[in-house]
This record gives sequence, C-alpha cells and structure tokens, in this order.
Amino acid sequence: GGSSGSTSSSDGSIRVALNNTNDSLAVVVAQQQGFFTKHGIKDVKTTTLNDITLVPSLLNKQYDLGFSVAPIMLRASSSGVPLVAVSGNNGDSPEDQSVQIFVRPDITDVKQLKGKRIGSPTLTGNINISTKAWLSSNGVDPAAEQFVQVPTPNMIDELKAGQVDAVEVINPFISVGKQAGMHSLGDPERALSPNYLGGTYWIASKDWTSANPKLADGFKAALQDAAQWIKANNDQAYTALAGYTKVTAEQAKKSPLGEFTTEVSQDDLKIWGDAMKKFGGFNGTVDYSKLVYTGAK
Amino acid sequence: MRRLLGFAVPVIAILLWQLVKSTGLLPYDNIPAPSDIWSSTVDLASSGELLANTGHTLAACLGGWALGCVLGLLLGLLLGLVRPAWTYGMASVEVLRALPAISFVPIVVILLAQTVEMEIVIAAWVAIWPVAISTIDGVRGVNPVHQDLARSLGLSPVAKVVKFALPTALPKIVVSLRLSLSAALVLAIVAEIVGDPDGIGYALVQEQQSLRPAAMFSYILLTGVLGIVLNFILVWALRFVPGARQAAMGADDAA
Amino acid sequence: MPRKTRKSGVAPLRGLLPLALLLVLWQVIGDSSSTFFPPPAAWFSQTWELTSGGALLDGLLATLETFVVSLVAATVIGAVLGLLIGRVPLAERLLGPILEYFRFLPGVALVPLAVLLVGYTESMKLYVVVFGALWPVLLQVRQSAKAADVILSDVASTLRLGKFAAFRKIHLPAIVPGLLLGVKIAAPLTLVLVLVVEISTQVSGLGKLMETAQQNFQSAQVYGLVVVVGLVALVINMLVSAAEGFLLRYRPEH
Amino acid sequence: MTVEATAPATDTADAFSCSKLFVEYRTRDKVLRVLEDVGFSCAQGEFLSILGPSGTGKTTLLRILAGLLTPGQGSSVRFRGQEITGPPTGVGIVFQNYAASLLQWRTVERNVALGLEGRTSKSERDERVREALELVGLADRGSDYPWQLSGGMQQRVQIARSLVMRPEVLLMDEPFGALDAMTKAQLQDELLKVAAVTGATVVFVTHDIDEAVYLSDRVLVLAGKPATVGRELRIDLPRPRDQVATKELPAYLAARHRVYEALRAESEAQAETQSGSGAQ
Amino acid sequence: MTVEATAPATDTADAFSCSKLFVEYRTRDKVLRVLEDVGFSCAQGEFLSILGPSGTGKTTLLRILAGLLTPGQGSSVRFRGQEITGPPTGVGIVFQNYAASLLQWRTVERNVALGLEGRTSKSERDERVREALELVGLADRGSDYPWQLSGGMQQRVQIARSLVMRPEVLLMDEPFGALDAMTKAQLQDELLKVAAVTGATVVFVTHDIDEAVYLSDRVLVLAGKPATVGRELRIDLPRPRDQVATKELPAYLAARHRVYEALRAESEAQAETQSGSGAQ
Ligand SMILES: Nc1ncnc2c1ncn2[C@@H]1O[C@H](COP(=O)(O)OP(=O)(O)OP(=O)(O)O)[C@@H](O)[C@H]1O
Ligand SMILES: Nc1ncnc2c1ncn2[C@@H]1O[C@H](COP(=O)(O)OP(=O)(O)OP(=O)(O)O)[C@@H](O)[C@H]1O
Ligand SMILES: [Mg+2]
Ligand SMILES: [Mg+2]
Repeated sequence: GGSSGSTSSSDGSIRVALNNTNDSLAVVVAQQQGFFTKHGIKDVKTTTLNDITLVPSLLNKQYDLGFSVAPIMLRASSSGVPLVAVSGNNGDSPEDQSVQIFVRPDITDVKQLKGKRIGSPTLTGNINISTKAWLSSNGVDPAAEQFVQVPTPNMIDELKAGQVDAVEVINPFISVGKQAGMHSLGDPERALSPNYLGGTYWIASKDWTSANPKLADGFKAALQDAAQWIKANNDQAYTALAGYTKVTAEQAKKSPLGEFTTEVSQDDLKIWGDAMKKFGGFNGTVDYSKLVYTGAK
Repeated sequence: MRRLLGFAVPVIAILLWQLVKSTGLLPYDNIPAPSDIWSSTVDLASSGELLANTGHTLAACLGGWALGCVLGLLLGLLLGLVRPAWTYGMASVEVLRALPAISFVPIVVILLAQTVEMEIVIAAWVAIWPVAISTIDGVRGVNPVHQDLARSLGLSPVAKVVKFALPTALPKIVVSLRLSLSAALVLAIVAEIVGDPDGIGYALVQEQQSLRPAAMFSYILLTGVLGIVLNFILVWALRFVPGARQAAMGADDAA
Repeated sequence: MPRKTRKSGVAPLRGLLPLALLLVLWQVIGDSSSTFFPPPAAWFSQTWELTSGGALLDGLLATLETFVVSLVAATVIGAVLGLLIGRVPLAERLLGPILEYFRFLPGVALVPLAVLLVGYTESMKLYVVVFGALWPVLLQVRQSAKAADVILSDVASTLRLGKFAAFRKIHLPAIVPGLLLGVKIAAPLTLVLVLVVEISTQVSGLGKLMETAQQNFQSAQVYGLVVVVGLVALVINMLVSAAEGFLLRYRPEH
Repeated sequence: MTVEATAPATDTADAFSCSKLFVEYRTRDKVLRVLEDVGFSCAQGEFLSILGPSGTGKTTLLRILAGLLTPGQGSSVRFRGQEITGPPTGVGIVFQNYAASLLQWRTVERNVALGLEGRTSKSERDERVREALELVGLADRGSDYPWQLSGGMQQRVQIARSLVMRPEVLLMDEPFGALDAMTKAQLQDELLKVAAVTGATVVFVTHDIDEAVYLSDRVLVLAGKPATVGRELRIDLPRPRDQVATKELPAYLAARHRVYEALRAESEAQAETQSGSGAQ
Repeated sequence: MTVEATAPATDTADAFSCSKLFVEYRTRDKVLRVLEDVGFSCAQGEFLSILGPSGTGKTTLLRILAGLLTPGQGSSVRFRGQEITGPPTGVGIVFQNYAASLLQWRTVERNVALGLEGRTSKSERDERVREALELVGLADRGSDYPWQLSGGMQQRVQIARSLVMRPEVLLMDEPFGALDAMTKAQLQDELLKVAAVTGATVVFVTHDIDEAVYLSDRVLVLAGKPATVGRELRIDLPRPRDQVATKELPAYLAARHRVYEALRAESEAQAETQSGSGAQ
C-alpha cells in the first residue's frame, strides 16, 4: 500500500511514484544498479500509480517525486500548485516512435479523419495535444473531431469494433497493434516542434526541492547514470522493463527503448504551453522559469 | 437438486461465452475466453497475489461498510424519530447523498493520502445513505396500534426505538445493509482504480496495462464471487440478531 | 387534536440550513488561495464562467436526460425482476444467484466492455447506469413482495380475480411502498452513476465538465459543479417524495 | 326439534363433503396436528354453523373448504362432488382478521367493488356496491379509507365485499363478532334473507350460541386436540325466523340448551385429555 | 336492583371524570365529529362498561381515557383529579385490533414480557409471564409466534400482556369478543377475581349485554351521531359473582332487560335523528 502521509524525508530516503510504461525505466534501472546509493540517496521506495492523484500526493508529502507530463504540470502550476520538474525523461531519438495514430482499415489519409471519433488516453494530456497539432498541421480542424477518453489497453479492440475511427496509441501497445495488423498514419509528436519534444518529467513540489536539494540532485545524477547504462546494456534493460511492467520479456523487446535524458528545457515547456492554449482550451499563465529545477546552489 | 438450479444460468452463460470465443465470433483481445480467465485465476491464486489483493479490498470494503452502516443507522434514527432534526436536516441529506463520491477522491487523497483509510472513507460515504433512508422510512412505519401500545406502557424513548421502531424497520434495513455492502465493495474498488495503489481495483488496472486481460477479468469476476460470499455471511449472521431472523430469511435464499 | 396525520412528504428547504452554515464557515475561515480547498465564493465565480458558452446548460441537460431515462428503466426493470423473484419460486431459484452475482460487479470496470459492445453512445451510458441502479428497487420490491400479507392473496383467490387482475389490484399496490423506498435510494445513486460514467468516458454531461475541471486543477469549479449536482439531486428527491406523498395518500401516516 | 345427526353421507347434491380430513402445521421445530379425522357434509342451501373452543381449528377448516389450504395426504374434501384443488367458483369468504383483509389503499367502495371489476358494467357495479353498503349500514362511508373506520365497520365492509358477489356459497369466520347487538341482529336477518332468496349455502363460524341456533339448520361442534367433529346437532326451527318470535319458541330454548351442553361436554372432555396426555 | 344513575360528580376519588368532552377526526376533505358533550365519571375500583352501536365512538373514548388521543379544545378529562396530558402510569390497555397490537417479531412470551423488561428482575419477569399465560390458558404456547396462533389466542396474549403489568386501571376494548363461550366465561371470572384482589378500576367496552351486566357496577350507553352518553345504568348485583348463580337472579334478568331496552331506545333515537338530519 501507499506509505503513510506526511513523514518528511530528511532521513536521506526518497519515495517515487512511477507509472507502468517504458517511461519509468530509468528510475527502475537506477534503483537496481545502485545509482541512487552512489549519489547519496539512502533508500528509494517506488510505487506504481494508476492515475492523476499524483499532484495531491506530492502536496501532502506522501511521495517526494513522481512521473508526470507537461500539460499536468503546467495546469497545476497555473492553478497555484508549486511544482518543479527535477529531471526530464524521454530524449531525442530518430527511430523512437513512441506515439502512433492507428486508424480503421478504410482510412488511409489524415484528411479522411475530418469529423471522426478519435480515442485518446487523456483528453487533456500531452498526447492529445500533439495529435490535435498534428491534425491541424495536416489541414484537419481538431475542433470538428470528437475526442473520447479510452484506456490505452482497450484502444485496439475498440478500433476493431468500429466504436472509434482512430486512436492515439503509446508503447507497448504500438507493437501489439502492429502485430494485430493495425495500420498507422504516423507519429504526431513532431507536429509541435521539428525537434523531438520531451513531454515527460519527474516532478516534485517546490517545498521538497528547497528542503532536500541534495536528494534532488542525487536523483537527477542517478537518472543520468541510468540513461547511459541503458544505452550500453540494451538486453538487460529490457529484462528490467519486463520486470516492473510485468509484460513478458518477449513482448517488451518489441518496443524500442528510446533515449533518456535528464534535461528539462524551459523552451520545450513553453512550446507545450502555447500548444495547450491553442488546442487544449488552456488559458492560465505560467512562469516557465520557475518550473525548472536548477540544482542546489 | 433444486439448489443446483441456480447454477444452470451461469453455467450456460459461461459455455456460450467460451463457444463464441473459441469460434472466433468475438475477436476482441480484451475479452478473453473463460478458459483463459480460469487459468490466469489459478496462476494468480497460486502466486498469492489474489489473496493479498482480495484481503486488502475486503478490509477496505468491510471497514467502510461497517462505518457507513453505523453512521447511517444513527442518522436514520435521528431524522426518522426527531421531527426537528428532519425538518432542519433532511434537505441537506438529500443533497449530500447525491454527491458523486469519485469526484472527491483527489480531495480525500489530500487529507488521507493514498491509503486504505481513504478507501474506507469513500466506501463509508456510499454505504451511509441506503441505510439512513431505509431507517427513516422504516421507523416511521410503526403501526398506529403499536404507537399507542408503546405510549401506554410508558416505555422510554430508547425502549420505543429498540422494541418498536427498529424491529419494524428491520426488514427494510436488512435490505439496505445488503445494498450498502455492494455499494461499498464497488466504491472501494473504484477508489483503488483511481487512487490507492493496492487491492483488486489497482491490480486489475495493472493487469490490463500489462496486456493480461484474462487476469484483469479474473479480478472483475472475482468481485462478484466476493460479493456472494459476503452476502451469504451477512444473511447468515443476521439470523443471530434477534428479530432480524425473519427479515433476513425473507431477503435471502439467493446465497 | 386527533391522531396527527403526519406529513412526511417533501423535505422543507429549511433543511439546507446545516449545509449553508457549513459553507459560510468555510468561506469565513477558509484559505482563499488554497488550490484544493477554495472558499465557496470562488466556486460560484468559477462555475459562472461555464454558463457563458452554454456549456453548463448543455452539460446539465445531457446529464438530466440520461438520468431520467436510466431511472425509469432501472425502476421498471428492478420492479419486474423484484416481483418475479419475490413471487415466483422458480424464478428465484434460476435467477437469484446470478443476480446476486451481478449486483457486486463493479460497473465502472465494465465501462470498457459496454463501450466495446455498444460504442460511445447515450445508450452505453444507459446500460452501465441501469446495471448499477436497479438493485435498490429490485431488492426492496422483492422484500415487499415476500412480506405481503397472505390474507391478501387469499382475498384475491377467493374473489377469483385471475392472475393479472390479482397482480394489478393487489400484489402491485402492496409493493408500492417498497418500490418507492427503492426509488428513493436509487434516484441519487443513478445520478452518481451517470456522473461516474460521464467522468470516465467524457462523452458529455456535467461529469465531463467536472473531469475537465479536475484535470485543469480548477477545484473551485469542481466544487461549484458538485453544488449544481447537489441542487439537481435535491429537486429530484423532492419530486420523488411528492410522488410518494401522492401514491401513498391513503395512509394515515406518511 | 333438535335431533342428533346421522353419519355424514357422501352425495353429489352436497355442497361440501369431507372425510378423513386432517391438517398439520409444520413449523421450524415441531409439527402441530390441528384437525384429525374430520368428516361431515353440508347440503346445498344448508346453513351450517361451526362452534368450538378458541384455537381448535375452525378457521383452519374454513380455509380448507375455501380451497386456500391443502389438507394432509389422504384427506378427501369435495365441493359439489369434485375434489377441491383451489378456490372454487361461486364461493365467497369473510375472514376473521378483518383489518388485514381489506386493501388499505382502496376506499370502502372500491374495496367492495374489487371482485366485480371487469365483470359487470360500471353502472351495474356502482348499483350493486351501493346496495351492499346499504345492507351493512355503511352507505355514507363509501369514500373513506379503511383506517378511518371503527373495527365493526371494517368487518361490515368485508361482509359487503362478499355479498356483492352474490355467492352461491358463503364461508364466514366470526363475521358478526365485532358488532353490537342491534347491528348484529339486523345483519343476521339480512343474511338469512339473502340466503333464502338466493338459496345460498352458508358455513358459519361463531362463538355465539344464540347466533348459531338462530341462524342454522345444523351446528357442528369441533373439539379435541387435535380437533374432530365432536357433536352434530340439527336445529329444526321453522323459517323464516324472527328475532323475537323464534327466540321465544320452546324449541329454540331447548336447542340452545343442547348446544350449550354439547359445547361444555366437549370442552370438558378436551380439558381431561389434555391434562392426561399433555400432548398438544 | 338496577337504578337510573345520577348526574356525573367530579371528585378526586374518581379514577376518571370527563365533562364537555368532544372529539373530531379531521381528514383531507372533511371533519367528522364523533363524540359530543360526553360527561361521566368512574370511581376508583369501579367496573364500568361501555356499550353502543358499531362506529359510535367507544374505541375513541377509550383512547382518550388512556391519554393516547387529545380531545377537542375545552374538553375536560381527568384521571384522579389531574387533567390527562399523556398516558398516565398504572393504566393498562387491551386493544380491539388484536392482530395489529401484537409484535409479530416476538414470541408469545416476549410479547407478554414487553412492559416488564428493564423494570423487574429476569426471574420475577419469567414468573409473572408464566402466571399471566396460565391465566389465559396459553401456558404451552409461550414460544410460538403470533401468526401461529388463532384469532382468539392472539387476543388472549394481549390480555395477558396487560394483566402482567398489574395495572391499577384496565381499559379493555372488546377483549373477549373473539372468544368462545367457555373461554370467555373463564376469563370473565379471572378478570373479576383480579379486579377484586387488586382493587383495580376497569373500563370495559363490549357488545355483549350479558357480559356487561355480569361484570359491571355500571353501564354507559353511548349513542347518537355525534355520540354522547345516552343512558347510565347502575347494576346492583352482589359480588362475588358467579356464572350460574348470578345469572339466575331475578335482578340479573331485570338488569339485562333494562340494558337491552336502553340500547334499543338509543339506537332507535339515533336512527331517527339520522334519517331526519342526514348529518353524519
Ligand atoms: N400458520 C400456522 N402455523 C402454525 N400453527 C398454526 C397456524 N395457523 C393456526 N395454527 C394453530 O392451529 C390451531 C387452530 O387454529 P385456528 O386458527 O384454526 O383456530 P380457530 O378455531 O379458528 O380459533 P379462534 O376461535 O381462536 O379463531 C391453533 O392452535 C393455532 O395455533
Ligand atoms: N383515525 C380516524 N380518522 C377518521 N375517522 C375515524 C378515525 N378513527 C375512527 N374514526 C371514525 O370515528 C367513529 C368512531 O370510531 P370508533 O372506532 O371509536 O368506534 P367504535 O365505537 O369503537 O366502533 P366499533 O364497535 O365498531 O369498534 C367512526 O365513525 C369511525 O369511522
Ligand atoms: Mg379462528
Ligand atoms: Mg371499536
């Protein structure tokens, strides 16, 4: 179960909320390979969370760090929740196509998606924003689409059943879908920026980073080590992935691991913010500079 | 033999399901065949996961249910028997009992973190209302001759409640105890799906994301079994509550 | 002076007093900058924003429509099944266990299944909601049907009323109080379920607005919408109570 | 004159005939045999009263005749020569527990109309309901609900409900028990009149010896634990009967005396067996 | 000898005294005045019977004496000189509707024990319950539920329930109405014995003239619409009374006759006013 609420973690340990996809690999690897210990963190407790209760749990100090995405962070921050991105996560890699738009067999072109029903994992999430930008850049007005929320594992079936016309799929379901003969119209992620746009972060509350800058730095450094290790030990990394996502090793190998980065770019966040304003009905104000953890002074 | 009749319907349903699945009439990966669900259930059971998750959910459900029932009963007695309490409180109750519990999950998480206590609060919240409403309705149904009798025997208010109001309301309360139990179980699971990283609800989402729909179905279907068992225990236990005997028997038979 | 004919009927609006006091207290001692516990005044202003594009009204109407249709369907199905298994032993034997089983299945976890089979339609919302909301009616009706006085059955058979007439004139009216109690419990439950389905699929309705506000960390708007839901529920419950008062008008008490 | 009756004859002209009738009530922890080897018959058009101590099985017997209760295996109960399997047509019943037998959600009028609905035209129904209510003295209470009536009034509603059906056979369980002497006398006479005009058969449970003698052609005394037909007394008083004239006849007084004696003898015998065996 | 009673006197030695008593039942669409200008008193230790046509207001009057119903403004109803505001202590009541008055979820024993619970020790309670059940002839049915009893038996349970409280005042609404002659006679004698031993005051509603005369010191006849005290008859028969000896006294027969005449006169008067005014 979740560890109890408001104990402070000045004892040198950290509690991290993961998610259940490839995104959390670096943290798992860092833990397994002892990188956290190496960077002065005594003990790491990890929990896999299902949903967006992460922000409340950071506020009430149940967790110190957690996996999140740009839109959540920006929205929370504009509502006055003091959050910072301690570390980035996904980095640039040309072969990595971690989001795909699968469509019904009779749809072969983006233009055909006009006015269709599209399944998205979270209507306010980064993937949906990217998809809208992608549609828009292909001349399809996203405002005319009907977006519905579909849990990722159900996307393929719903597409088969014809209940949706297109879905926004992430790994490992991309490989599952390809196996099942689904066809994709491409990756919407680069529609927002010609460069790869990191959208996932390890975030913490500002209170925690100010109280524990050493731990925050250590966390980031450990992830840096993990990123390098993953590059060098691809096979072992897949084993680790299979371990915590509980998919079979065989299944895990079908999705590319991509690159990991600890960089947090203020510019990237701003691109997200602008896209959210344009496509996500977002109208808050955000001080981007305050969102980035800059390390212990 | 007659008892077995009740199994006919589910057995036929399962066979049909297996049939459409193995003939490929149902091409969806997320609806596995009963045989797959069975083997994954066996796996989960032998690994001990099933028991651990069930135990967690059960604790949350029963804790929330018990809390909700006690509060519901007290609230129902207060509103059903004390006129001013009804006049100055009932409308508030009508508002409160319609508030969607799951929209409070993030708020309860702030207060109680992602813990079993959070689940208990959510489950209790939904368990309160059926019991409260049935109690109000029931205690008001005391027949006029009984009201006269209680007064002429000079019974104390407490004795009136214990000897007349509660037994009269009992059949309705028993039904609502059962309703609350199912509501508490469902909400405990929903709270696990949304918030608490533990228990059946959490496990079923994890299994789904790990591409094991059969295991997910194991958990979903297990919930129904859990319900039947809980209900059976409740009905059985009620036979030992004086006066609830008839009410419980009128209500049971399914188990 | 004689035995009071106590009117239970509709709860008076005075009963909102405790809630109102609570809100005033919150407003006075609450922290106005709190993200998750904004004071009530902020609820109003943030929720009012939703009225501009008609979003609030549209959401309200969508939710209400599903609610009304589901409640009617849940009542009818619950009453029919409740009567059937309450009065026909064979039906009880055949259906009792399976219904008891279904009662505990978490409806929300079945949303994906319903979507798969029915799609993102209003009827999908309906199936899921009815599935969860019919139990109070079913169980209360079954209990009343079983508890009905045997003498009444004797009256029906000695007057040789015929199955249908006996049902309509004796067995049906005899379960009306139980049915109404079931509906009283089911009505808010139905509303909750409609919202839950709307929240998890975001198809339409107040639930969708609520989830959007939630995802935007606009807590004040979430609370505001919750208040709207509460008021809707209050009106619904008043209607149900009024219907009860009318249908049970023959009773000295109630 | 009063004459000790003969053994029950089985005859298709009989309205009812029972033989070897027994009944057991089964509860969780015991079996209570209530009636044992009851045999009697009731001719068509006969007015038969049943007397007996409280708890002896009179209501039970009436429910069997009405087809509402199935007697023990091997019992034979016939209505017009046919074995009874359910409530036969043309049989009306007035229950002992008047309060429970009225439909609380219907007005007095609509309680009385219950059995006529869908079988007669609206105007005929209204007319018959009005007549029946007048007969029992409740013409002005038609629009009240049962709970607004006194105990005796509720019982009269029940009587009206069965009379309105113009039954060929009437089974009545202490129908006048809750009524005052005047109302009772008046209803007794109305009942005799109705029975005479329609030729109806009446089986009548009462505790009132005067009433039993005044109304009946024959009186059965049930007694014993389990109960059986202890005595059977024929009441040979001229008809039509009259509250004053009939009750002054020496034959009336003699009949009354015999019934009283029969009842006393039976209860004494019962008290003895009971204290002797302790069985119940 | 039977003597026409004098005007009601108000006296603190009275158990009950009423004057200018009236009652109205208010329903949705009308107001029904049931009692009008009722005045009488009942001395301590007196046995007072109330007779009257069905629906006249006897039950209503009893409920007022029991403090269960508040009469109209301006009425005065006193118990031992005190205005009645709620059920006074020491007053037991037996309701007319026996089926509704028993607690269906309690056994016979526990129904009888109801009023004693928490007031006496367990052993005393058991002892008193056993005695009371023996008194009404139900010693062997203590563990049954009410629905397993016949109508008369249920009524006897109710009687036991009020006797077990050893009340100083007993209000009884047709308590023996559902009983056979033997059981009734036996319970009448038990009641007289209990009243004599304890000096209890009894107000007794009945329809049975013989019963009223046999038991009472005084009989009130309620009649009229709205009803008032029509006649008041003192019954001066020696006590202790005896089912055979007392009923053979010429004074008994004379009293019986007078009560009968009084009732008939009142009902006739009522029938006239009713047809005359059409009021109800
Ligand atoms: N449903 C039942 N279950 C068990 N026992 C019953 C049931 N109904 C009646 N009895 C028992 O059967 C016996 C006869 O009951 P019944 O009602 O026929 O008596 P009765 O002659 O009508 O008496 P009364 O004159 O008091 O109405 C009683 O001992 C009663 O307790
Ligand atoms: N709750 C009530 N509401 C309206 N009217 C009532 C109510 N209770 C009694 N009445 C009416 O008051 C009158 C007197 O009723 P009550 O029960 O006192 O009569 P009663 O003398 O006891 O008659 P019975 O001998 O038939 O029991 C009747 O006309 C009855 O219809
Ligand atoms: Mg009987
Ligand atoms: Mg009365």
